[in-house]
Amino acid sequence: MIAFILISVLLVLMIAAAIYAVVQKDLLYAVIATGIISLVLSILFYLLQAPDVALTEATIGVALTTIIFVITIRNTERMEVEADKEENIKSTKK
Amino acid sequence: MVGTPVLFIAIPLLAAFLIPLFGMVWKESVRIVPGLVLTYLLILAVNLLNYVTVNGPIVETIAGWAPPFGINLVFNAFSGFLVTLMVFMGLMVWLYSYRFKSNVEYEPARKYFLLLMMLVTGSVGIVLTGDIFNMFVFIEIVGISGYALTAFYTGRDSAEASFKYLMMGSIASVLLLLAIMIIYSQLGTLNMADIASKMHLMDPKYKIASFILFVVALGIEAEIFPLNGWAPDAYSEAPGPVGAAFSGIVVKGAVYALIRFTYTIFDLSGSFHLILIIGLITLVVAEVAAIRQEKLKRMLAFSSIGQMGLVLVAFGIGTKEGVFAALFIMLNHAIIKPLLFFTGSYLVYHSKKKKISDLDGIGKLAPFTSVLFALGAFAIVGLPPFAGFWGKLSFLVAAANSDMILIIALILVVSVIEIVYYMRVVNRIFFFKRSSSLLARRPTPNAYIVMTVLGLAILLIGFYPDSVFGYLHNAANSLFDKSQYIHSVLTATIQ
Amino acid sequence: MDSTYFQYLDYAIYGSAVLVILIGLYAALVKKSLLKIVLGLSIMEAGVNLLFVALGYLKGGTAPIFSDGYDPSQVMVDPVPQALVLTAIVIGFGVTAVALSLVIRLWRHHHTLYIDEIKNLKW
Amino acid sequence: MDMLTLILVIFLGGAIVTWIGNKLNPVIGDLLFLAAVIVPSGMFFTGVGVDSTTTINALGLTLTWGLSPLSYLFSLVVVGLGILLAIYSVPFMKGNERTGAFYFNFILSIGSMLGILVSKDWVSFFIFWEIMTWSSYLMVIINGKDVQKVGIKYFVFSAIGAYAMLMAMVVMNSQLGSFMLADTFNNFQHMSAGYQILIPLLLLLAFGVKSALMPLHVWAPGAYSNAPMAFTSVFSGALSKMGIYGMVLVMITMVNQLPNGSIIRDVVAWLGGFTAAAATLWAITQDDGKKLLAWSSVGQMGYIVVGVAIGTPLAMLAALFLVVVHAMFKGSLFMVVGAIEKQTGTTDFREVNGLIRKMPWTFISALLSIIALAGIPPLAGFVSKWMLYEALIQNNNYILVILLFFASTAGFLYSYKFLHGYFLGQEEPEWDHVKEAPIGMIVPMLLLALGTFVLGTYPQLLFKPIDAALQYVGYTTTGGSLWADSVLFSQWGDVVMLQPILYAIIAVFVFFVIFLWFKGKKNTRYVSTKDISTSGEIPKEWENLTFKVNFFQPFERAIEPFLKRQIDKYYTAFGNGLEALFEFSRRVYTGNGQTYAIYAVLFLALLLLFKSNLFG
Amino acid sequence: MKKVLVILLLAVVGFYISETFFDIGFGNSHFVNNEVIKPVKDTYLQQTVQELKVANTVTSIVVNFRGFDTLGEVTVLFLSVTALGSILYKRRHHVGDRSVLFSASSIVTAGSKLLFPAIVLLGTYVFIHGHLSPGGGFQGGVIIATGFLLMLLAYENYSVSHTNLAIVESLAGVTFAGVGLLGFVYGEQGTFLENFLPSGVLNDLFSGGVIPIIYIAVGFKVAAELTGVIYTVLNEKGEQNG
Repeated sequence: MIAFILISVLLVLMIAAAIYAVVQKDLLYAVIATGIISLVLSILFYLLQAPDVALTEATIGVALTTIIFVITIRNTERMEVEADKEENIKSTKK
Repeated sequence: MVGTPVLFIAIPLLAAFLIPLFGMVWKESVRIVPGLVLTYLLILAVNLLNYVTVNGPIVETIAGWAPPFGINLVFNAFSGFLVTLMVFMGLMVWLYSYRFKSNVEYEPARKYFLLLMMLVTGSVGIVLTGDIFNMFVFIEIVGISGYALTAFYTGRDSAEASFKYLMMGSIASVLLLLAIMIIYSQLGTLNMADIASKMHLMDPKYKIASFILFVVALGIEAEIFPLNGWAPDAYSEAPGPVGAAFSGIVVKGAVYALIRFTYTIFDLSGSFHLILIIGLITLVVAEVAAIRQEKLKRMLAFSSIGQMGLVLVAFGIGTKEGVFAALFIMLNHAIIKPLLFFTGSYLVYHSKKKKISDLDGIGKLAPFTSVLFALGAFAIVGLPPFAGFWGKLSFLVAAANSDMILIIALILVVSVIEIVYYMRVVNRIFFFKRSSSLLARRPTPNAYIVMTVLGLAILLIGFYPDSVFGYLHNAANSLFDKSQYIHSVLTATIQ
Repeated sequence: MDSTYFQYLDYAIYGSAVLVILIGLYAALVKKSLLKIVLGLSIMEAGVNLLFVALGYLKGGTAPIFSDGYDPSQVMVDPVPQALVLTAIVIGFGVTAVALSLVIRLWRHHHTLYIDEIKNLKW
Repeated sequence: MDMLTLILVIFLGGAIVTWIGNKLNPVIGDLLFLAAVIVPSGMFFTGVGVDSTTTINALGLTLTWGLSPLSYLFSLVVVGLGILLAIYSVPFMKGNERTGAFYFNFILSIGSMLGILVSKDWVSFFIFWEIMTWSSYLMVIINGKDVQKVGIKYFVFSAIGAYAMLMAMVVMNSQLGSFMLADTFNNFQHMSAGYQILIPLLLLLAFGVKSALMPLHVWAPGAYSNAPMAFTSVFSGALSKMGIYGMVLVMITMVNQLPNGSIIRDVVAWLGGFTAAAATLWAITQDDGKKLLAWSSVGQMGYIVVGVAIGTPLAMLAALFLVVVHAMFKGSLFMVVGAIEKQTGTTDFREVNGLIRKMPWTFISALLSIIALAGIPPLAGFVSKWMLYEALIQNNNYILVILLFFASTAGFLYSYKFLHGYFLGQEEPEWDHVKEAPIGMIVPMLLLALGTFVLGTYPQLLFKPIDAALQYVGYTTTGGSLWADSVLFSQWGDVVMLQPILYAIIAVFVFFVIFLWFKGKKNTRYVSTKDISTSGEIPKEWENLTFKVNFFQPFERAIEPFLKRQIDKYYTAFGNGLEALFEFSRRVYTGNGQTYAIYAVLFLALLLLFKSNLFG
Repeated sequence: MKKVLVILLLAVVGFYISETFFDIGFGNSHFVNNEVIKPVKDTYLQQTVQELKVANTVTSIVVNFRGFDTLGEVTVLFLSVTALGSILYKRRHHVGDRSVLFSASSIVTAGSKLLFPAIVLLGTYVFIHGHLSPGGGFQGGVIIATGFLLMLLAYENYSVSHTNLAIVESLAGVTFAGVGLLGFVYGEQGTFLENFLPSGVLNDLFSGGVIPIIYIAVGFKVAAELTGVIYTVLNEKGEQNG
């Protein structure tokens, strides 16, 4: 019962994080949301009796993927360029 | 027996891990060691192929667990033929790109040859493995090496091409995983032969779903029409030798996987027609796109996509003759298209835009390269007495014997298109006034060797097709009888 | 645990996993920023992993670790999908790293991440 | 290794060796070239009997080579022309930078023609056919003159023809399980009805392209006039005859077995007649010798096709006779043009005239060949044409006769234009330096020209091979009196009593020559033919006002409306439309990676949606 | 427009995929001790303990049954490091232009200096006990890599020598492949990657034959490779925009 509710909450959280990651214009937040997905995912793996996978996902998904995304954002640009904002493109192109 | 098939994977990996250490000792070794490895693999492949033609297929088990528990490698006449072809082409590509660019420093050179070797190894693994998830791993190996090699030249738009390739590749791997999941969830095994033997237990619904996923996933690698947008960019932006490697080696692996799934693993009725239709669409669209290209390498890329479409059509015929023809076309394509890429990338070496119009009258400046390019062009459009003709003839005979008159007509019309664009290039090379001031670069000695070898191979197969007849025939047979494959794998004892 | 609720669990997990895959795919297909595309691809892989692990789950099964001897009565979840997912995760990370490096290269070259701007190779 | 293989191998190897030798040293190249053509040709005549066959295994197929009487007749033409042209082209190609390539392709095309003639199965037939095609293609574009237009047009048409043949042969193989010519001909009846119509049509398409039948002729004029003249002789003399060879086979062995093959015969015959007439009209309007001869050879092929299509013994006799004779006089004529081009640098009627005293021998051979071409007795053209008319009349195709007769009458016009354009008329000072062509070029053309003379006088020289050939393809002729049903010649019996006429003709001819000579000698006052100041206006200096511009002006004005609609335009429009379509359709490759990904998902979705249709 | 199309397509694909998977149900329960299909997992579960004396079945599968996959997987990481190197290669690479995510306060630096050994220790523990407890080479390797990541982030001029990384990586890889090749020689069946050492007793640290050795090699390799990845990306200073 508890486990069921917990799992459902986690699933909802995961989907919400995924949607947020897709719609969010600020890529940094989007990446953080992806990290949250991985976190939730590792908890789910643990609940699904897969501790090895949980550990791997926790380390790789949460830590490493997020950090290299952050570094990349740091090296490129933080805001997502919108299709309709042409002047935005111009400004980035310079 | 002189060796076991697993050496095809183990030796290159060992070398790959060792190369950085060697490089610290002697810098030149990072260029040479891959060549040595490939040479060894070629010798091994030829020996094993001859062994197999006599004593039947070799099934190698790994980690001492007999199939279906352990992963196994299958080296029979079919996979052996492809492996020999791939390793040979890999060696050629290595030899050609040895000192291709003189000004490349140590680090890029090391990475280039490492990735090239792993590209060959991954393709060989795709062909050899008998386990679908293992095949997925090898496909990923090929993929990553491919992305890196495509983006090798900084400066050009190579990163863009590589990114497209990567997008498609990631989608392909996801679909592949889904398909593997479905099969595992139904049959509880990942071994191809085991799956094939249990396929009748599987509900058609899952069968169809997983087959569709496989077709799309592998079709992305095999460049079938709606999925091959990445291919021309990758071919044309990668270094010349790598383009040759793609068309000569990588695509062969993907097509092998597709064919293995269609012929051996699944037993769906409509699958052959699906392959046939896909191949036709691919062929027509690719040739139509090729005739309007301004860049030489893009034209070659589209033409090679079209050739693979022709191969799929031949496989889709579904008869033994069809398989024979398909293998023959694969062989020709694997020999001729690299030659075209090699010579072409020397012809357009100095021109920035790599336009075809830069080739006007270059035949005087670079006679050797131009003549070999023309030889390749004549061969690929299937003019006798060169290699391409026999493949086309056997294909047409196979198609006619299964009463596909309209398909024959379509194929022939398409080959007229092919003739037009290749001949336009040849005319420009030899019979036009030299317009642009660009010079042609003299090939390096090893490039001379490679081109000569390939040209001689074209002539040999053209004048004496029986030299390869036996191998192709055995390969076709071994692909065709499914029960023998299953039996040989499942009853494999540790040799 | 009583199975009255758990009979819906697999639908819930499968459904949400597929949903995550689709969301990631959507991001990869529609979003214009290269980083968003790579993000979408990795989200997609996450969904696939969840799907695969859930496939191996057995109701009331325990983790496939025999701390004390082997007894066939013990219900274990299927270890094979876990092993495969382990591999898949690592491979996915490798691909993501390459993709991000390509993004950096493209940024160097074009100084934008807007994918419609990056169309030098066409037709 | 037996004789045939040896010969073909020598041809092939000789081509390469000659190419290399020419790269080393031109003289060596020339010697090797002559050797590589003459030696195997000699071996062919001495060593190869009609009944000798040899088989080669390739890819599970057996390639069978052997000689049949019919192919022997054609191989006479090929080898004879080959040797003479080889001798001719050594001086012709002297100093040309592409001599090596020329020799290579020349030898290859001669060898491949022999190969076609000796191949008894479709596979080797097709192989040699393709080799002939691409070697002649390289020959056409060897001068680098409008390569992309003429060359590609020639190759595309040849490819269409060749692939039609390929399709026909694989279909026959699937139906009858054999690639042998003989089997496919004998078991033709066993094929299903649809294929019995399809296959002859495909083959006729294939051979019609090579023999420049009217709707498929558009490649011919450009190709003939672009190739070096030394090769154009082979091209129009021998190479296009391969189409006739195939057409004879198809007509006799397949169309005869069809229930209503007569329809096909009539259609082809009409096409041939139309070709003859239209090409002649075109030839009249040309101002360039090459183009004129090119069109005229298209017309002559039309005559031959008519003969083959009618298919009565007399018609076949006429056709085969014309095959040989046309090879001779048209070969000689192209050589003449080649000589003129070599000596003066141009072949335009409006540029050169009055060469009769500069190049008398060239003139004589041109004269003889032109007379033969026009079909005036006693030269050989007359015999064949006459027999053709008679055959048509006996077959009651009166309209066709009228058409052909009109064509050959119009043929006089361009014959005269040719003769006058180059040799007669006033001598220009700018051509004073012109010398007679070297002996190596004179001898072959004179030989051929005299050959037409001899054959016209003693036609029965040709009867033995033609008789054998006709018997081979199934005509029962009694010991050589082939023209029993010819009204005129049957009066004369087998040995033609032409000698009296002959002597008279020779006398007239000699007188004519001498007359021309002296007439040419005493020209009183030099008037340049190029500035005829018209009344009032002064022509600009670049306006070429020689009377040879619009030589037959009224006539041309008469046939203007016909000339306007040429099939070539329609083909070009079709090709451009296709290219535009391709250009449009390749836009699916938008450079955007996302679009490709969407394609992938779309493909997946489609497969999933229609999976029930796909997999039952 | 495009969005609508894509959503439609995704709806179709999603419908079919979820339909397929909903029918499968959890734990592919339809072949729990199914005699017709005889899934391989039963054998795995059995043999792991009885033959290999390894507690963690996942480990035994990853390292022994499907060790070939793992070899390929390690190769994939290796290749991606190489790929990063070649993709981000710059002619002149002046040191110190590392991109700084944040200027680390003294607390962070001190803390990370404290934390670093602990993290490395934890990682080592994880991959040494891979065959007994959850976790193993990958997890341990990644943990160690995160330790290096911490240092790299905390100290702007903290640098890992590429040479050392390469050496560790190569040695680990060679160990893996070499142990595999030794299987040819010493394994009683003479196959690649075969377990040729005595299996020992269950739950013992030195049990499971070659599995711990391979997994330790994998641990080192993964650690080195991931550190290499981070280091390469981190040293890549693109132009900041704005």
